[in-house]
Amino acid sequence: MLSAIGVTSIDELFDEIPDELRAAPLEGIGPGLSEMEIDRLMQEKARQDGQPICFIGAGAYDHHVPAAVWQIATRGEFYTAYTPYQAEASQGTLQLLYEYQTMMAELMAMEVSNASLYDGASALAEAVLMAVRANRKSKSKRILVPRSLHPAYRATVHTLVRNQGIELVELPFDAATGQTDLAILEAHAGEDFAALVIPQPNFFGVLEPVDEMADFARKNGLLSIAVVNPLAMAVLVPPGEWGAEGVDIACGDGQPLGAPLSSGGPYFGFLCCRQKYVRQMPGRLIGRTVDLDGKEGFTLTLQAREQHIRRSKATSNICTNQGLMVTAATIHMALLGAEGLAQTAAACHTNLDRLVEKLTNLGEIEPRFSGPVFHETVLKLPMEVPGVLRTLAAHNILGGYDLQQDYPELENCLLVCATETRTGEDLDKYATSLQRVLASRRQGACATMVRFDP
Amino acid sequence: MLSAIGVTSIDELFDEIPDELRAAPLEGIGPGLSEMEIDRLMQEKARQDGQPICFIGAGAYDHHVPAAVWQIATRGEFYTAYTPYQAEASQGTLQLLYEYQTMMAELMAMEVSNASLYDGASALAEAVLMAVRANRKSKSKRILVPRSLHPAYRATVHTLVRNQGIELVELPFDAATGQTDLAILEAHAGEDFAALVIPQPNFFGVLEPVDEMADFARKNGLLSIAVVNPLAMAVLVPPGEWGAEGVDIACGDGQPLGAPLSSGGPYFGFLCCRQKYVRQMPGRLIGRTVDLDGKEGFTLTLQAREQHIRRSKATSNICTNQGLMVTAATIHMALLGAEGLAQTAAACHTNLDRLVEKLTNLGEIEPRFSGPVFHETVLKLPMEVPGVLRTLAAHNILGGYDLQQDYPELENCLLVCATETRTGEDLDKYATSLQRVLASRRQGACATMVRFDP
Amino acid sequence: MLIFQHSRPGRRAQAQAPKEKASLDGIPEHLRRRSKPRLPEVSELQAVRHYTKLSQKNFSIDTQFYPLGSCTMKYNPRACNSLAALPGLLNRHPLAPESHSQGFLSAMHELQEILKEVTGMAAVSLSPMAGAQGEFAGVAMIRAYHDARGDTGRTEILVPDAAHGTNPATAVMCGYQAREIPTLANGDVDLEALEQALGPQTAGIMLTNPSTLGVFERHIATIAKMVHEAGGLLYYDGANLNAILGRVRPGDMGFDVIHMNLHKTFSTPHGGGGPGAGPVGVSERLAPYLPVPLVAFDGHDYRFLTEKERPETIGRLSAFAGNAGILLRAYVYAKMLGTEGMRRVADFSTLNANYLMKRLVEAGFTAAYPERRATHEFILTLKKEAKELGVSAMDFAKRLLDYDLHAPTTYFPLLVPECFLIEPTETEAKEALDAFVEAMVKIREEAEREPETVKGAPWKLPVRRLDDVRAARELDLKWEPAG
Amino acid sequence: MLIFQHSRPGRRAQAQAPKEKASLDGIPEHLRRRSKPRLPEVSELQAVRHYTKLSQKNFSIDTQFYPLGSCTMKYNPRACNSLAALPGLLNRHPLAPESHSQGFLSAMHELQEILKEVTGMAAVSLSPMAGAQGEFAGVAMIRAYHDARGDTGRTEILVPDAAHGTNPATAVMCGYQAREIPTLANGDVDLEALEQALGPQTAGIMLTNPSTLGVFERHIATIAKMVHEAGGLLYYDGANLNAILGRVRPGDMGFDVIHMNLHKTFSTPHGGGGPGAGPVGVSERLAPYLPVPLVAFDGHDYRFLTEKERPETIGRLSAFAGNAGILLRAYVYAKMLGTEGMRRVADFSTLNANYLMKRLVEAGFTAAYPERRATHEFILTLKKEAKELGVSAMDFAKRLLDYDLHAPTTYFPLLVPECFLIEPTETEAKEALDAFVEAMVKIREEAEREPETVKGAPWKLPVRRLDDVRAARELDLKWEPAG
Ligand SMILES: Cc1ncc(COP(=O)(O)O)c(C=O)c1O
Ligand SMILES: Cc1ncc(COP(=O)(O)O)c(C=O)c1O
Repeated sequence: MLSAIGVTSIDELFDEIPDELRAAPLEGIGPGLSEMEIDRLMQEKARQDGQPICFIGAGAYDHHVPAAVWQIATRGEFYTAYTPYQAEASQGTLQLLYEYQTMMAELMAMEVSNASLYDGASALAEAVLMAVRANRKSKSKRILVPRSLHPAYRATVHTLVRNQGIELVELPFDAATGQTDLAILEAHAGEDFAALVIPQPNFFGVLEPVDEMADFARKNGLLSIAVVNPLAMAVLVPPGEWGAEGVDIACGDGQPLGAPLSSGGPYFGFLCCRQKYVRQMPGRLIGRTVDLDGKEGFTLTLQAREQHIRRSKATSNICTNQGLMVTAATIHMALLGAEGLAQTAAACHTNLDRLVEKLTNLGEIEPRFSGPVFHETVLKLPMEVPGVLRTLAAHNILGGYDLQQDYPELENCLLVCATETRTGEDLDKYATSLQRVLASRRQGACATMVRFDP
Repeated sequence: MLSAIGVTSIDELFDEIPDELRAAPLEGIGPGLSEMEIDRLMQEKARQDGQPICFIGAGAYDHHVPAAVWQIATRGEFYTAYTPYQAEASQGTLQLLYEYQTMMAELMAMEVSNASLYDGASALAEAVLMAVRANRKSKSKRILVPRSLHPAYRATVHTLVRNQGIELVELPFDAATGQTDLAILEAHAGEDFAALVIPQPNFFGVLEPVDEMADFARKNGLLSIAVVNPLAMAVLVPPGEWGAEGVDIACGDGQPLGAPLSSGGPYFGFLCCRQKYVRQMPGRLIGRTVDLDGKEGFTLTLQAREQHIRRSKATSNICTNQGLMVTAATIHMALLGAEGLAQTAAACHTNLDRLVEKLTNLGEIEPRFSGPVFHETVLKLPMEVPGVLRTLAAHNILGGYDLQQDYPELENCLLVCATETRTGEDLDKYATSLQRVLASRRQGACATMVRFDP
Repeated sequence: MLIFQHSRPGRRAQAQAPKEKASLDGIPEHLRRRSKPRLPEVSELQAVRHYTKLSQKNFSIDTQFYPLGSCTMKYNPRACNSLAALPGLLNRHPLAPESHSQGFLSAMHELQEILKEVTGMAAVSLSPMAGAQGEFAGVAMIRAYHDARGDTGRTEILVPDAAHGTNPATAVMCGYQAREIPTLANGDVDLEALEQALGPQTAGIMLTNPSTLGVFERHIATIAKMVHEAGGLLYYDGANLNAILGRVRPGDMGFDVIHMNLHKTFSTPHGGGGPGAGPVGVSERLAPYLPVPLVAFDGHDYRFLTEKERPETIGRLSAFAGNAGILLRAYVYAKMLGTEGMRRVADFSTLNANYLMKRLVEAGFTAAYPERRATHEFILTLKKEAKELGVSAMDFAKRLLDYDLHAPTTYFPLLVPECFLIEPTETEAKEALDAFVEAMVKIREEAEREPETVKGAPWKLPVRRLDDVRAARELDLKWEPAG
Repeated sequence: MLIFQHSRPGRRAQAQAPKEKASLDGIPEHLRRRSKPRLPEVSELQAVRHYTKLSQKNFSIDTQFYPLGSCTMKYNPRACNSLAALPGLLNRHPLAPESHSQGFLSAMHELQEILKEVTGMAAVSLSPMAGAQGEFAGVAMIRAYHDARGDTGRTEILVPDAAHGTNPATAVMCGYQAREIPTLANGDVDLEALEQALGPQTAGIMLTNPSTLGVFERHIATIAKMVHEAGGLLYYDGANLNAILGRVRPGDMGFDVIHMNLHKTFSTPHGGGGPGAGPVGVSERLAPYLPVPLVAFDGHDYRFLTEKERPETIGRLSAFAGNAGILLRAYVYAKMLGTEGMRRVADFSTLNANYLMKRLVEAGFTAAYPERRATHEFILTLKKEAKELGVSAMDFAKRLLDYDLHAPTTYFPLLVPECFLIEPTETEAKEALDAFVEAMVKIREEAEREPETVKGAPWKLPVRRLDDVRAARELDLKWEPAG
């Protein structure tokens, strides 16, 4: 090949690189490993992290994923294809994405869905940017955001929108119910905001008064943005039906639909909206059309919204999205159907009920909020949470999420979740261990940082 | 559908079954589990069996299998296809099998390979039956079988051939070298036998004098049947080159070519032979041919040897074989190539050398045989093997195979193996644990049945 | 293009060989390989691409309706594959001690129990590696039984003319002669002929019920009585149990021994030809002869029983314990079915077969046994089409492929002319059955209008009809480099 | 056929829902869903068959040569997938405590170190979820840097006209104006135009080197000097590092911040559009602003650093720690490469591109920068063919599909007319490159002889050329049941 090119060494091919810039060998990396060696290394790392029994939710949920989902999603033709720029050579991915858009719009009861964004938090940021662009009635760049929204979502949105001068205004929650305080919301009536964010359930697992909130937005010229758990929408009223006319934009994280926990990603963000806002949407859209013979086919459409065509005037800079996760989610939804999703959601909910019963039966623990919850809830412990969690971890139980780190006002509050994959045995184990922890901590034993020994 | 059929209930479809034969409900089975439930159950069972460090070989070897092998072999199109009866709709499987036949013939240096039999032991039985049919020079149904051949292979052959009046005559091994005793073999010269079986390596890991044995067979009118480890053939002289003219039939177990240990199966048996015996072969054969347009294609051929055509006159009753395992083996061989297989074989051999050195350095342990070995060897311990193995198992080490159970004459003898997947650390752990076991057992500690606690 | 044609000297998949230095110390020169085998030398990408593309040339259950009679091409649940491949199970050495085997052995023991329950037999051995090996084990046990009683004059195994080829072949492998029993026009065994065939030379009979004619043998009780009275034993070829699970049990029908194809009824994958698993079940009197190993449970621990504990065994059939990984898949499947699911298999496989038969008959095709219920499968005879239109069952079969439907089993059983043995299985939806009927009707129309379209089929597959005669005459069984 | 068209009321995949009784106790009626979403109701077989068959309609690296410039479609080692999916890693909750995270965190930490080494930057954050988000993070850090110094008058980001669309779009998302800088006919940046554009309003410049024109910007040192002197910072779009790994490092070229597309250079799968991972690396002065979380190691334990420990951070970009599973794949890949492998990537990607360019030029095609070395990619301009034969780059692209080859990137960069941006990648064999040349030559012959064959292409794919105009005009973005 070198002689065909007309050079005598590979080095010659790099002769346009100025000498003084040439890199020294990359010593820090070490010799390449064979597949067998890296296999061993990764096995070792996986073993180190153990397989604790997990009662943390907080935005990522341990659901059963049918074996078929990933066996198909990792088929080379899905796994190693690029973004479907050549539509004719990508009908598999394109049709699947069109099916996904249909399913997601159905689940949300919305008119249109895009083909994914990065994750739930960044999808919300895109929704906020979109709302600011789309809201013709408002000149404001201010957004009403409940404090009950996932703190990491609030932080992410802040990072992603502040450079465009957008401001997030916090809506407090009612200390008793855990729901957004409607009285305070109402007090904002008449002020100029671009949008209102409505989480369902909120970070505490509490169900928000979504009808009232959506109606408030509509009446006051704000666009409404729902942020929801998609699995919950199998049993809860979907955003498209909130209030009198539904919300304008719905988004969230698709993780509960087939994505393994995987340390937080890859998941995928979904985004739905009213048809009339479709040209303001970020991300890819797949449309059904026909070929030269009039045969049905699928293609990327409305690309003029996107950076590769519109460049600095695009609706977003997003290019690569989370296609493979959407592939999995689509297969997942097809396998479970509406019925299966609803059953799963109900099973999670029931499991949480059981757990709460077991834990409150210990006598010293109480639900913190009175609002109705779905699938996740806040418990008030009789002592500081971090120490309890550490000791539970030493028993290989991840007991939940310490809320006080984000909400100083929620002293000794623990956010717990029990998905359908937690067994009765798991719940018992949690209750028994917690009982022991409470007892021993009452006796003043002191918790130290435990190193889990797998 | 019922009304289309013209019945009113499913029960009616079973009305030809006499009443008195109708089964009561199958109470013993229990309610069906969801995928999530069976998932938990199997996880639990898998956990129970742990992941010990394994130094057992004895016919099944823990090799690294490239990740690509099974990701491709389990693609639905390979995994869920039937035997390629409709050739035009099975070119994937058929071409792969043709490639497999080529690779296997190359590895064995033989003229023809079939498309697989069940496993190595039953393949040998088929080879014996084939030899009896094919050997026109001999009227005998007696077969010479070295005692150094895998005991389970001898037992399997016995089961499968004895009803046809075939008799296995044992050839003893030399107590010093562990090789088949050539003097005793020579003493059989002139007697009528149908075939001689030649293992390489033999059950002890010892290399047999294959040239002499093959030549003995040829000179005395016996067909020669090689039973080999296919990975070993990447570095050892292959059966097609033994003696002056190579062997007549070569067979063995394909497990080292991509099959996980999996409790003993599925593996696959391979069988190669001289072209002139091809019509006596059991099992499927794939041939290259052309289609109506003269285009290359592949199809099952010489089916007249098989039960579905020839019925009671078939060369064997085999129908379903081990196709999927052959699929994996073919991909495995393509990925490793001759060079990769040879490197793997050498790495195993070197690992064994290191292990033997470490163990003999303990002072009380010696190699039992003086013959050259490949990749597996027999050690003599200063005490009874079963107790030692039990204690090692409690340390999560499977220390080898107790030879005395099959060879009473090999007192305190242990068959050990260390494949390329055992690390230096693994070897050290074995040596250290064994040292402790030896020391404590010298002090008379008594071994009890340990239940491994994962 | 063959993988060998992608090969270039020195090319290789870098990551796929151990990196450590290794040598062949101690191995004498004359035993070392002198020339490298001509295996392909390709990159990992080339191998992956080659075999991925090859796979796409296959029909399979995962891609096509596959109504191959007697082969039971039903859906293979994906979980069976992934759960059998859990590391603790996948990496278990066959000779691992019981301390490290309780998980695996407990699954095997429970599978034995489940198979006893569904077949109504007294004991089960899981070791046969496919149906044919199960048959071998079964007939070998029949022989062992007679031998143990000193009843050595029995030299014949009776086999209906419709039987699967493995049955007579097995009889011969066990040292018996196979004697054919004819079938009546209604699909039942000819009892008179049976009567005449029975005698002191009869070791036993091999039957399958439902038979390979797709009908239930109604006189099975009578047959059992007749054979037993003649001193013979009854062998049940349980390759396809779909139609009877939870409905009728071979043990209750009077059979002494049975094999089951777990790769059919219990939905383990066929893998383009295998592996399978062919456990055998027996009545009390044959139990001592079961092939080893068996799995026993003493209330605490599970363990293998081998030749030592089972001195009368016919012996072992494989080096270890059979196709364990396949048995695990069947176990997972059986557990997912449970009692109700077993019955559903029978109900839906029978429903689908009867529906498809009815629709085909209504569409003008000829059922071989029109008076009979279909079981899990049924037979169409295309002799009318062959005669009137000049297109054979083979032509229909090849043309079906163009319609993206796998062909049914053709020309088996041999006694039915131009036959299609059709088994839709319980996992197919009604629409798949309807699509099949529609394709059959269209092909018949094509045969009337443009017969060459049918006779020249397939047209849309990777190759057109292949020259089998040339394949057998000019044997080309392996690739050789040109020149 | 859409999955919805397989759906029948009440049908379902039995095994795929929890069996236990569950209720929605405590959830008020008015919050409960009233009508079921119209998701498909299909059996597991139907879903598996449908999506398996759909997958077969895709081109992919595993099945085709895919020389899509700038997209780096190289082989994704299969081990990366299976090792990232080991249970301990796959099931790790993102908020698991450090006690249960040392395995994962240690891999992430080492990946940070590896990326520092290959880019020559002082610190790395792994959190951006794709290239564009990495760009966002990078430009946001540039902004944070200026802001922290009170240097708030900088409103412009300079971007070469050949830049990827994400660059100007990113600048705008960060509140900047994007200003274009022209490229010279030789592919280098127009230094005079740059000089004119620079000023106190300049926040920075976004470059990629090798540029998306497939050439190495030779005056990078000068550019760095100019921009720095104007008070601006240099952003390196490291989407494609293939050509420079181990050869030259962005840090050494004077860049202040870089993002890398691990789904390109580090071979994580593209999955039909993602997910990716776009870590950012920075020089010392931008380090305080890196997005969180970061992974720190204190000699004993690994742990996450968040807003608390990193008060000057631009913040977080996702709810958790980015596309962790993709990062694990990249880690596995990097470890398999090692020092030598990194260099091999540069060598072979460059060799393949130069070979392919040379052969195409010899075959009569026109390179856009014929005097220049190709890097990992190069540009062909088909304007001569368009003019003389009337077939566009798009026609060539579509016709290539019929030859079972994926098309190169077309019409990007926009400044080259009728362009093909061709990136063969380092994992393709010479024969694949030769096959591409051969197909291009044949297509040109077809264009001469029978242009309709080329203009009407593709012919052999699941669909022919699609009507994009109609797709945009008659928007059909989701399926609705007929009626
Ligand atoms: C009726 C019948 N009996 C026996 C067999 C043989 O089973 P196997 O192929 O597993 O050896 C089959 C399968 O082909 C069969 O259908
Ligand atoms: C040069 C260049 N920059 C930026 C990007 C954007 O990266 P991503 O698609 O990961 O957001 C790409 C990829 O398409 C690219 O090729």
